[in-house]
Amino acid sequence: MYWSINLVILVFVIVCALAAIYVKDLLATAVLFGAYSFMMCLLWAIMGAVDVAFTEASVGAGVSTVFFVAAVFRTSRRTKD
Amino acid sequence: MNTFFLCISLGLCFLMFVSFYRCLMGPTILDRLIGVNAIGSKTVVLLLLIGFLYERVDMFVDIALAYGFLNFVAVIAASRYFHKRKGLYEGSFKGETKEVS
Amino acid sequence: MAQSAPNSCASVQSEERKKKFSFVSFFLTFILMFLTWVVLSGNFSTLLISLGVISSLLVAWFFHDLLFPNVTSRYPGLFFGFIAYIPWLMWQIVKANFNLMFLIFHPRMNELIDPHITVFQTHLTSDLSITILANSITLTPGTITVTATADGLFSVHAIDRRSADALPGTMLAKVAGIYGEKQ
Amino acid sequence: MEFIQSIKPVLAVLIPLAVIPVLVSSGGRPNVREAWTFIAGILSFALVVSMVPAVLDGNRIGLTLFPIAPGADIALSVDALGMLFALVASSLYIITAMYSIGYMRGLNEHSQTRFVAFFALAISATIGAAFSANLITLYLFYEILSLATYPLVTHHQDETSKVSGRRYLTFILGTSIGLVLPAMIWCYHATGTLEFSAAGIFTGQLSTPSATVLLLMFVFGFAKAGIMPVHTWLPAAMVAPTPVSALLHAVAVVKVGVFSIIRVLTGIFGVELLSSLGLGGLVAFIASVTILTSSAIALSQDEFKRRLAYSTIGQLSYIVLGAALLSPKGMTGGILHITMHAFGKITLFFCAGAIYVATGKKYLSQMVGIGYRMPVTMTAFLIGAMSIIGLPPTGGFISKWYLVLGTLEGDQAVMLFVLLTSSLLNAAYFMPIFYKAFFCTPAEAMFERKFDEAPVMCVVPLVITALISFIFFFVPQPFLKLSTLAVTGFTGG
Amino acid sequence: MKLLSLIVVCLTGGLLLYGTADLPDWGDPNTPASLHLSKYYIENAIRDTEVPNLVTAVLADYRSIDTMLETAVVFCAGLACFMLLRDFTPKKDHYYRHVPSGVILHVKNPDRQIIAGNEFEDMDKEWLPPDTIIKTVCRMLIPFIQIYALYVVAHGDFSPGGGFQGGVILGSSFILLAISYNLKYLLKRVSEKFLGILSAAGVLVYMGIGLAAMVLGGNFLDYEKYAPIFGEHHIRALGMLGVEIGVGMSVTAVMVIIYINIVSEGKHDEGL
Amino acid sequence: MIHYPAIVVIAPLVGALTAGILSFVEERYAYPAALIATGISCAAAVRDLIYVAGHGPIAYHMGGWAPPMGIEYRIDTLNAMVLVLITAIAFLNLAASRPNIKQEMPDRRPSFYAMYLLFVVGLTGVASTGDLFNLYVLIEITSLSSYTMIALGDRDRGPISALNYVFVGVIGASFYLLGVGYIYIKTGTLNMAEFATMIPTLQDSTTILTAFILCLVGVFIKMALFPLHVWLPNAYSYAPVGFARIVAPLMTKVMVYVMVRLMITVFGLDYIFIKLHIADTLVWLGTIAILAGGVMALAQTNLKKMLAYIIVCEIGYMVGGAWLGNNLGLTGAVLHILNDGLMTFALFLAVGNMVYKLDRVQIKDLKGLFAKMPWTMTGFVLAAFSIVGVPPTCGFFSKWYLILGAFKAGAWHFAAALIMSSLICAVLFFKVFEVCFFESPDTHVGHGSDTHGRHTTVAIQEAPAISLAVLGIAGISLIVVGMYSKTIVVRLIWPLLRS
Amino acid sequence: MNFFVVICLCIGFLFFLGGTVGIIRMPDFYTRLHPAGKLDTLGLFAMVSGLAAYNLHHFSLSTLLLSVKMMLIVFFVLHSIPTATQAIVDAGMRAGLSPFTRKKTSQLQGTGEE
Amino acid sequence: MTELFMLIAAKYNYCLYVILMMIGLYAMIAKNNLMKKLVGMNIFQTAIILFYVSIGFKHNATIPIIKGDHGHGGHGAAIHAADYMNPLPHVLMLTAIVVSVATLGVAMALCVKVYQRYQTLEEDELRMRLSEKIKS
Repeated sequence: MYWSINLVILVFVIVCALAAIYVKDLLATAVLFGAYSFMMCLLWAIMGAVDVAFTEASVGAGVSTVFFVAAVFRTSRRTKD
Repeated sequence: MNTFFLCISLGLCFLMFVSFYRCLMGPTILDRLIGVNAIGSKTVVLLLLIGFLYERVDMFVDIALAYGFLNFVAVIAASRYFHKRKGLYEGSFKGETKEVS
Repeated sequence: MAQSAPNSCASVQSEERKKKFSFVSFFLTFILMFLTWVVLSGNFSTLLISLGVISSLLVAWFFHDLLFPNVTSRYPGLFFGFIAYIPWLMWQIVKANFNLMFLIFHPRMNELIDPHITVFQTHLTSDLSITILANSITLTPGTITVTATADGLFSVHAIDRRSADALPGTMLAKVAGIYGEKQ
Repeated sequence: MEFIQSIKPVLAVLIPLAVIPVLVSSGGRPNVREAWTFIAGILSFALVVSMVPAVLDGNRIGLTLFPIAPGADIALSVDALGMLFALVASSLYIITAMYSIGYMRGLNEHSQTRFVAFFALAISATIGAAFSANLITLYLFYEILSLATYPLVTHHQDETSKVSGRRYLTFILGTSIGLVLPAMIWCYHATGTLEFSAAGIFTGQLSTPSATVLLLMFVFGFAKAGIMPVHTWLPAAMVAPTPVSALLHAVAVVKVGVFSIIRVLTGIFGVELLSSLGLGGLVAFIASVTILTSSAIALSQDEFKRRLAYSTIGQLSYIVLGAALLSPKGMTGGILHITMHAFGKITLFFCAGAIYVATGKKYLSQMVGIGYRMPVTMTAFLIGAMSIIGLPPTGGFISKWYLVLGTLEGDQAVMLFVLLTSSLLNAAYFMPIFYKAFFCTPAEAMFERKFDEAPVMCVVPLVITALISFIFFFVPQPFLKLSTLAVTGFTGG
Repeated sequence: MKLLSLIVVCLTGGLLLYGTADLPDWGDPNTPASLHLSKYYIENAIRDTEVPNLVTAVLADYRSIDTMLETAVVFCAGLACFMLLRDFTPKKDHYYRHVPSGVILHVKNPDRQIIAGNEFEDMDKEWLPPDTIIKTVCRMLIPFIQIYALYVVAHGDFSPGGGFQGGVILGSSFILLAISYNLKYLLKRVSEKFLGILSAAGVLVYMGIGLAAMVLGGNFLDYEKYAPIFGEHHIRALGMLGVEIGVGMSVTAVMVIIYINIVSEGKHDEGL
Repeated sequence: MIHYPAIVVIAPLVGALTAGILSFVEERYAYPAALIATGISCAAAVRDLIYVAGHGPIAYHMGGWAPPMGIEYRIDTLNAMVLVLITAIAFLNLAASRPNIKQEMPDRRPSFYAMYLLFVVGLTGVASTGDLFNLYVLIEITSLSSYTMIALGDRDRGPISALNYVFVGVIGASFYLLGVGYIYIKTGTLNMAEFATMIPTLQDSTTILTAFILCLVGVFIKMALFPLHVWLPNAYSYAPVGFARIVAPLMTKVMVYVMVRLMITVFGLDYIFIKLHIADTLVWLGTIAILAGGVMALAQTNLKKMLAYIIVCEIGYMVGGAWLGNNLGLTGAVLHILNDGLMTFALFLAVGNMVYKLDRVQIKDLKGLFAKMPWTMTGFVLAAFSIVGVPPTCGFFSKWYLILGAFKAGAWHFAAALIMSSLICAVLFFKVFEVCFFESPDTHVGHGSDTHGRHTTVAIQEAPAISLAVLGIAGISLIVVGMYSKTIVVRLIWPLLRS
Repeated sequence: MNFFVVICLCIGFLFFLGGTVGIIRMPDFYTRLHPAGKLDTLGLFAMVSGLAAYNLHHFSLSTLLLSVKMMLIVFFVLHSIPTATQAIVDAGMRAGLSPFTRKKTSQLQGTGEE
Repeated sequence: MTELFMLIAAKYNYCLYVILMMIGLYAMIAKNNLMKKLVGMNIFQTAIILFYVSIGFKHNATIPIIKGDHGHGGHGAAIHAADYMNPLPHVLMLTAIVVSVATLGVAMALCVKVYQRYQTLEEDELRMRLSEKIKS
């Protein structure tokens, strides 16, 4: 029943991951990484892991991204790859 | 009804894909940020829909709520970056600076 | 650690300290927090209610000045004014959205839009009213607040000329009306 | 033949060890320090001597200290061979201690405390090796000895001693870790024990080729014995102060090497196995090559101590040769030669040191006419040299006699020839020294002071050792008894 | 390098796929994983612990030591950020802003850093006037976020969430405060010392519950042993609640510590 | 009810938290708190060991839940031994390193103690847990604290090497975690003992094989087996002294313990040696690690780095020994965990003392150290002998068992590598000794052979007494442990292998 | 009841669709923010209220509270999305992005900061 | 071929997690920028979490929170294991997520520290700076 959403989101997750890695700006990486976390959260919600989804929502969306932005803020946005 | 919810969910997934195009291609980071923000608001709904699919929406509401808050935090943080970094001297020192040694 | 903090900081702190602990604000925050708790919790067992009281007290104790920085007697008026403002705003929002939908799905969109930035000065003074106005502008037809300074200077990005011309207009009047401030 | 549990051997090992902290802490007061050295030496000598009667009765004294693996404990056990070696080492320790006082103070050497401390450690390890009950204990003390002597060898801490020290450790440690250790583990792996026993520990686990390889690993692995390709450390180590050369490179270190080889030949392989496999001849051949080559090289050395070093290499191989003859007489001769050579060679080293202290001369070509100036020293030198050559009336004659008898007994004429040739060579490299010292015109500066011996503390020890060498010709009894006892133990007869 | 890493990655992937071949199908309810241990948990947790959220029951009771150590990891991370980045060296330059007029003074002499009076404000080079809209909205949202976070901590037993999630949300509310005002404002409200103590105290609360159980004669973290004090009813649920509160405290403090140290490079002056 | 297994782990945690709080309140008391905590932990570990040697394994049920449901801390002779090693070293090092810590990080000392104790918590936990996932969490505590500490070391290189360590360490831990996942999906349990009972029915499963390989690779990365060792030398040589002294002896050794535990308790020797045919490969890996570590150590000019490569080499000993496939080799490996921990500890203690006085430990900076720091050098020499494998020290005895095992298994290459590495280590340390012994600290010109007797006397500048005392204890224990190795083997190791 | 829910969801979906298309189609950053800020808010509002209504199917205190909780989401989002939009646009302004204009000589009256 | 396809179809979750994990691993090894490596690290860790959560999934089961009618004191109908997702992997992954966040925080602190010292986050540039430092 849920496999269709699951598959779609999984593909989405992989696209997000690739994008986060190949984008040539660290802030963009941080932002895309946030999107990746959203997708992961959804994926886990679909798979019935509510607690994990909750954690991922709070961590990935709330804290990780902010940390990333903070770190980029204190370092640089430049990246060669 | 569940089938309907499923269809709506898949539709939202599709919309997320489309929004993600902006994330992927956005010429500036702020465009990406818009994309992420759009994805975020769809995700909130999607979480609720999944809750209905599982017939346990009371459990999923919490996640959606947290999501709403925290997406906001992330976006604010990312945009604050530009407030500080690019406009370093535009808005920060209003008026003249006096040197006192 | 202590040495690195210069004394001027202490002066700010003393200013803080001068600000008296406002019981009303504390109490209002507590009530609000507790109501929120009840809505969130949906469970009325003794343990959870008492935990809710404790949590609300904690939040109220630490952050009452965030929600209600300076309590005035006009709060009830404000509250009802705001309630009355909402339906109007909703209607504006719906209008705005259909307008926007029309724009978006229009095949020759690029010819219809005419984005530009307008600046106007208001005489709003309180943060809250400025914020409400700014957010309302953002949500209503074709305009987004770019900046709104504390002195009431707004700059707004409008998607077409028509929506730009509508500003500040009735919305400012309504918001100012709620807060009883000059336009 | 009983086994007596006793703590005495342990004490004999521990006393020099235990005195080290005292030595170090009394480093500021040299006299106190030397007193402690003497006390330790005398005590441990007394302990060793106290065990002699029991050993002469054919008993074994010992104690198991630490079990480290099944069948391989750290254990001490005194038998005739070990007793003989321990007697030599502990008695000469006292004498050398006396000598080193004279030598070190005479030359005003630095770091004397370090010197005596490591000296004590070395002697402790030597006694321990002598009393080892099994191969692993022997190996343990062997390694301690190698490391303890390194600071002694490189005592001067200059460029030359650095190079020599490097060579010393390379050979000694390299061979012991690279050859002895695997060989030992091989034995343990094959038999499950490393205990010395008269019949050997192998009961048919070894084929002839592997036994040959194992034997060669041991013989070359105990590089302290100075078998020819691995001998080069010995001349190099002569940079050490003379007391070190004397005690360690005439007595302790090198003798531990040959002692270990004898132990392995008799206690691990067993005489019967060796003779049945015909491996004795192989070792004897290696030894005789070493004897001849080293004697020939000694002839060409001009530095006194280097000549003595090459002489030592040759003499050590006599001992190995004697053991490898596998005949009772030959083995007795070999074991007896440990003692005789020790006393003879230490005299020679003492003489070299005394000359250096008195005149600062190291090279033989500078020593023309020195007999006029140092008659006592040079007389002692003569006795020592005679003992080494094997001339009566010195102790060396007896051991060589037994060796010759051994060759005859084993019907090995080639070895007899080797022995005789090398004795000639010995004479050839010692006698010219004596000749130059007494019968040549002395160099001009020699006559400034007519009679100029080294300090008393230097001269007395060498007189004592020369006398002992002399006496041994007439009273070889305790040592001869011990060595025959040891040999009967090995051959099971 | 790229090629090499590609090879390594492919090898690992191949190994993993090889291992996948033998796995049971996805979502199959009859795998060993579902039949052995989790079967016990699902069928008996409510009887054993009276907590409907199985995840919480397993997390905070059956495998409580895991969670305690996990909290210790969090504490460790906070301490790590503090140790790595915290910079105690005093600043050389000081900037002061005259609040009424907005004039900035730049004081280069480190000795003359004291300027008396209420109207001067210590600030930094990267100072920015707080954005009115963001500030106001955040000001209003933060108490709600906080009560929500506390709700999440308290309701770990019945609904998803628990100490960690609640702690993170609470922490991000503080972070939001720091973002919308500035870092100094946050530190004025919750001092570094308070955060440091809170981060350790959270784990200590957790451990105190465990140790007290030990004192009462049970094993470490055996909540059953509190029955003589708090009564039989819901005793394990109570224990879990206490534990969740500890986790929440620790996580909150650590999230804030990590943020303030990263964003100001340990100088604690001006954040995002 | 015996609570010692829990106390061993909990005492340092309490200490860490107390020190963490005290670092914000009253800095002075952080150090005594830390010392007391490690002391209690050490005492409990010793008590464990005594109990276990007499009565057999202890199973401590955390939270009062029986094993498959709850988490079990299981102490048998093997981990009791490792626990004693860990806690004793932690305690001694804390006592010894106080002056170094004062010197190196004056402003964040209390936090250092807290972090240090967290590291100890991780190690003791790893050594005592009986649950596969719990092990992962504990490994992460250990890693996280070591990342931090390493970054606090050298100002230039510390953070970079720590960051490299983070990446490698995360890969390692994640592989392990993944392996646990594969185990879980096939068996549904996370308890080591219970899994061991299930393994006979799952021998042909590719999943279990993958799980095993993943766990093993994860542990190998963490223990720095040769091709995966790249993070180690920098990390250990740039760490602050007070920490290098504990991480170098313990971290890799505890990981070896984990490997041994996985082998003998979790997957079982039957599965590993009879079903799988990877033992030969791993012995070869061990051999290569030994040789490569030794050769790379030869190339170093920095003393700390040289020691770090020696650790790589020693890891080869243990891995190879454990995979020889016989009791002797395994005995040697287990014994070497203990011995190598001790001797590396002694070495790093000595090096720490040198750093305290000299600040730099390039080998060429050590001139005349025998005269300057005689006691430190004595300890160093003793430890070096142990590494080389000189008899009365304990290094010899574990090498003895390892070579025996190699002989028995017919792994001649491994035996040869062991002997080669002894020689290489001898050369290595000899190089250091020569510099310390021959070259005078002031002049660069070598003395001529005729200047002896006029050596300049160098004033003795020793490290603080407490450091020396600990070094002395470590040195003596090297010999004592060596002398009693049969007792250790027969009483503690063999009962384990026999069961 | 179900009919109302379906209508709500469909309208919400329509708004979301519009927002998404807007994000893709709009020519520049500032104009893209209009659909993102407005349409998403309303879409979310519509959908969540629809779902909240659906939730009241079995009416009880707990479901009522649950629906209120859902509306709480809407309340917060109504605050947060405009603010986020404003923050983003402000950021773009400060970062110096010039807005798209149809006439190149358009009267730019300010750049946000005076 | 069909069989293989069926195999993959039944286990596509497991296959896709491998792909995700490889993306992360590749980024960790091959990327030059430290921050990118961090992202890779996080992707790597989430891939593992994905694997675990996939283990816990059961068709036709609900989330692992006992439904209200079983709720407190649950003496109602018996609870069937097949009706609820497997809670254990979720528990484990909660812990793993926490650990990964902690690691992320520490790694970021390290990145900031490295940047403070060398003003770059690129590995090759860092290496260059280091070798310059050694030379000088």
